[in-house]
Amino acid sequence: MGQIINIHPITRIEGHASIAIQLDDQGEVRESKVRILSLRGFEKFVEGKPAEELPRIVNRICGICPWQHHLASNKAVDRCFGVTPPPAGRKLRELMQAISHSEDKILHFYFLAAPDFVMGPDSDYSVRNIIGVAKANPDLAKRVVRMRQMAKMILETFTGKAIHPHAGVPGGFSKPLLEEDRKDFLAKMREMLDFALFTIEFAKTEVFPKYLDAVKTLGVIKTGFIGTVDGDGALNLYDGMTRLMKPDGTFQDFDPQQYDRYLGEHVEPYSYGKFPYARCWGEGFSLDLEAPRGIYRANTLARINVADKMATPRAQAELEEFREKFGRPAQFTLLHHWARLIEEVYACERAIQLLEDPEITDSNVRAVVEPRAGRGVGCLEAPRGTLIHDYSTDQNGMITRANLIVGTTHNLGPINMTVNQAARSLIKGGAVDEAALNKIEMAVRAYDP
Amino acid sequence: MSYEPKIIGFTCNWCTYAAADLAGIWRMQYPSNIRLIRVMCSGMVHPRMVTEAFSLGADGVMVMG
Amino acid sequence: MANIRNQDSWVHSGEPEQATRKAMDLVRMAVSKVGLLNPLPEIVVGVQQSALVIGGGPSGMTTALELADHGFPVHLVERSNLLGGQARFLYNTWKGEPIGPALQEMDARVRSHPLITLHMESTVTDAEGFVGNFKSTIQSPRGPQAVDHGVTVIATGGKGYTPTEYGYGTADRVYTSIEFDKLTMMGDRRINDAKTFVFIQCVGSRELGRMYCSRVCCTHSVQAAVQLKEQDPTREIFILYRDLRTYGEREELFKKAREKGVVFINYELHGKPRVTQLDPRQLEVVVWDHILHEPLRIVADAVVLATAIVPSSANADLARIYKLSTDADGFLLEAHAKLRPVDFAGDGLFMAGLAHYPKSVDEAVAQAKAAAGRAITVLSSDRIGLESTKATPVLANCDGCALCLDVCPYHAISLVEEATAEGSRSSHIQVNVAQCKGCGMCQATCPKDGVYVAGFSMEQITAQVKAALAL
Amino acid sequence: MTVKVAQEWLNSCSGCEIAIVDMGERLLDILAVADFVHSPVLMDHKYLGQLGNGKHIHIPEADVGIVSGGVRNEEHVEVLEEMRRKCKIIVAHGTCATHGGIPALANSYTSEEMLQRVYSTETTDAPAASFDEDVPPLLDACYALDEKVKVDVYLPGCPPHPDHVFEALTALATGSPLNLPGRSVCDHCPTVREGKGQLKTLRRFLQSPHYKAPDEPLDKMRCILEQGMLCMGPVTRAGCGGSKIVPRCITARVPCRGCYGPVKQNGNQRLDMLNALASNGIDISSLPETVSLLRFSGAHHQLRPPRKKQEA
Repeated sequence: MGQIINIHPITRIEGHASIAIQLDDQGEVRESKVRILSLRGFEKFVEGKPAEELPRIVNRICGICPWQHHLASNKAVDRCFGVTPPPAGRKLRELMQAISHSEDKILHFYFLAAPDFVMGPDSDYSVRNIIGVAKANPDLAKRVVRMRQMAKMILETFTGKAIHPHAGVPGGFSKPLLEEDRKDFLAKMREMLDFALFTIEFAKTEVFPKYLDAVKTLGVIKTGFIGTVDGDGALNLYDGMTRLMKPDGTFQDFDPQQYDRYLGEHVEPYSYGKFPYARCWGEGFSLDLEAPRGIYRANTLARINVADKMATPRAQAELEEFREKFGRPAQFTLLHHWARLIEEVYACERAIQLLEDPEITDSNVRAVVEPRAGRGVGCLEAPRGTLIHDYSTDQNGMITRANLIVGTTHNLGPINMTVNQAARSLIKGGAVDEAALNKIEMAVRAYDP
Repeated sequence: MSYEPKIIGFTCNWCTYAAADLAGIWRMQYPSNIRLIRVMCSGMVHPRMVTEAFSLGADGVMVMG
Repeated sequence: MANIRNQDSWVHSGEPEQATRKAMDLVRMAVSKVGLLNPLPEIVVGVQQSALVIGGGPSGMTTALELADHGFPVHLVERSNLLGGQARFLYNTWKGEPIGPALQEMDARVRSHPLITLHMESTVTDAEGFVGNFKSTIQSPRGPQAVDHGVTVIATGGKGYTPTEYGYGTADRVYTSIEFDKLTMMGDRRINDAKTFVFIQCVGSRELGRMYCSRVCCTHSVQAAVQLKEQDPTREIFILYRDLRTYGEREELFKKAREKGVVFINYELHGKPRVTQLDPRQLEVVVWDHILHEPLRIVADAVVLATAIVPSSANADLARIYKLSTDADGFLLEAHAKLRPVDFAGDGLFMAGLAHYPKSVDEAVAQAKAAAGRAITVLSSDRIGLESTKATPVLANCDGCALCLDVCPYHAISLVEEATAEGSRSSHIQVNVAQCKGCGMCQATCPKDGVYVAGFSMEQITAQVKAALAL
Repeated sequence: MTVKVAQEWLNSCSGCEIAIVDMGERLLDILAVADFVHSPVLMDHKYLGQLGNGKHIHIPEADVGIVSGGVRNEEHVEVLEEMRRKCKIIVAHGTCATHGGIPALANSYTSEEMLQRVYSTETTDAPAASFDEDVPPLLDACYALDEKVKVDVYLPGCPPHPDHVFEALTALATGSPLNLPGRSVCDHCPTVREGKGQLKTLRRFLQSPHYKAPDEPLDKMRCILEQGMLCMGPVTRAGCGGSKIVPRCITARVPCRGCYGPVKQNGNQRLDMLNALASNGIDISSLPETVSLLRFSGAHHQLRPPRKKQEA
């Protein structure tokens, strides 16, 4: 039996995973596995808890996208209890969602992914990180930190807490937005939009061109896609129909309340993480590189692919440029970064739209909630993909059952395929070097898992 | 082997503790495996005192007042 | 203290070895605590040597006179424009002593006593302070007045329940006991000429909403029955009762009534008597006779209802003002039924009379004297030493969460607010040592060791527990 | 002078790491004095060597080891013990590390019950009988760090406030003493407290607390607990508001749920809260359930599966 290469842990990602690459006697890649090493069991331990408390428990699933878990959970509880938040409550939730998206994408692009591009994948591991980036480009680093902090501080000053929030409540939002805050936030989000436009220009001129070859070769696989679109087929991060696209670009839309008729989760003995797949395609589950079955991707590239258009003008212009270059659906894994920056523009524009809406300062932000028996699915787009919270409650409004499909998990299958493809193309005849291994991780980082 | 439980009793200064004294005056006999601790009122016994007694090895805790 | 005599050698004399082991434990426990003790300061407060008595019935007047006769100035507050309270409607005591003349004498003495300041048509609307140092606001028709006093005696009395049952208020010749007394005193023909009387006991007492016994009504009805029989032995008198409570020497009255042929018929709640008007002069009372096992029909010339005694409406207000405890029925609650029967839980506060629970005039007067005696123990010195075992805030831990505030039975804890160095506010508790009794309810409530009772801290008690379980 | 820092995360959500990033521009100051030698979220040092051919988990020596997350599987134990060996000071970073955190809610169940549910949801295909030997086996419960190794500095919070993270890192880097708030959340809470009064029951958080106008300042609003809704402030360690002081949940007019863990490291939030409520005459059966009073501090055996009844 040949050598096993362990990339452990996968670094500069949000989570706990490792890669095991098994070489055969000739030093060729026989197989590769991406293991998810931790299991916390939220689906079990939320049972018996009061549903209205869930948004404040399940947000701890992820410290990077707590707002998305928080809001999806609120949407699910609203459904269980049969309540519709008043317009201002709904808009404040979406505003929080848009701002947290805008902050997250900066974090990912500059802090986690950029070291590979700015320092280069062949640089030494000790400098290939944000610290290295900060030293190499101190002015940009300062600006990045300041802009991200500004978005984060909107969330924090308004709701008290940016990480693991509590301001979304069943029935709406916990407090109204005051006019003076609205003006302040609007000015800041306009500044944020300028920075988003700067970032995508910077990436398109300084970063992506250098790596176009890598984009076309590293971790390239062919899969379907999932995302959320509104009635016009435009991308929507907060609400809408779920669109499931096949690798050939054909798609079907469904109500996320019925997600369990379309999606399934496959289990492999080498990972605690489950592998969602398109059960409704009726072809089963396979990670075979040549003939994958049931495999689709979520996250930025997926959303950009499934959307017919973008609902805001700057983002729409960026989408048109992107689509002209790469077509629809675009399959190159590293394009996630590009798609991410288009979404960044959209998130800023959407936040500005919401802040310009006079109704958002209405003081009626929460509807009366009565616990009751029910079932509800809360679905929205987390940075890493379509997020599904599905709860059932008893007459007292206590959770009897929960099923969660988290954004990142949609991509566990595709990540395995990507790693497999990257490993096969980078490791030949047993020759392994650090740069090759990092390139494999770079492909993983595109998914921002 | 006979099992002899260790019992901690919290006794109110105004009633139970006085009653325990009275029991002595009357020469009443009771098992010797209880240790009484005088408190100003049974209402001052914080649940933590009880849980701590158990974690330190008490087999029973009586709060009397 | 290691209590080896009463709590060890005497109670385990049959098992000396175990007793010795226990003695060793007791000593170790005591030593472990002593090591953690700190000296406690002596607490002394001054005493304003005057009293406030609320209520101008026999109880209030008795207390006021006792205190004034001992040389202490008294403020006596009466809500109405008359002294004497409910006793004004009473005829004589169960021993037959006339009440009216005694009441008149008290009235005159109170009005003329140089040390008694009378506040008629007045109520107490506000109060603050603690034993030895109360300040109360008396609202009179002339306006509010603040008075300082060292003790407070509550003697707000009670009143008769106004029945709705047994035809009262609709049928003729159905009277309450008090009305019956009045008519008897005036020699009304409706009583004088009547031949058949029915007394119904426990009207409004001992049933849902008012579960207590009013204590005086059995004696009163039996006494009235005896008098009616003595005036005219041919009269037929029925007493319909649930349990007859002519307690103590009053039992003699019951015996006498039996001898004179008064008929006692027991009824239960599920078969209460029914009263129907036959004509303007006659009533029909039907009661289930549990000996005959059939309903008994009585045609009566008068029906007398022994109604409940209910507490004064003033009790609730005063309980709020002086932070007193009341029972579920609204009567005042003593600190301990046997050990401190006229004291409230808070120091310097005493009670007497019907405000406490239903009782006869002689008992009320006796209790009033007891209250005065207790009050004098406070007033007799110009300063009072307080027990040093007090709740002590730990300012490093207390952050004013206010969980202990309403837990304190003595209302000794309040919140104080201070500006912090950073300019924000910070609050913590403050304990009034004169009011605090060291019971430690606050200590048992506090989730963060923000307060402890001197000599009984968590640390000290835990040390004892540890020592007890060490071997 | 620079301080060598190693950072690890175990059974965590990465919120604590984001809290470090949320120091904002101060992060750049920290990076100037802290020399990170290991940090999976920030840099690419690998346990088994950069070529992935080592056999044992290796972490470089450091002055300070910052560990977030609880201990849930055997690999967490291995990593934590290696951190303890290589770091002079171990900082338990965040409530998962100090008290188990939200994932320790699972301690009410056995690991088998948990696995059974997770792999039997309506969307899950029937799984294989067991996991590979390379997947680290779960422990029987989720543990706090100090149940497995000695901890030198406790920095609770879900997540800890960036101000305190900054303070702690600065203190550790400069060797100055670390002063974190030691009282409860109420210490920093501006709402008006008057005592619990006649409160007999608690309502669930199904409606917002009462306040007069949208712009009414918090120091005019009555304490949320005194308004009749459970607030864990009195039994929760202060500090969530950082140097701006106002507790974070209260900023949104939402009651505290206890994310900083007990006031004293060995406290019991459920016991203390229920006791304080009961002392005030509040019917604790009006709470829909009480397990979640320990939702941040279920480690240290505070939460455990109900004992199985003996088979008859």
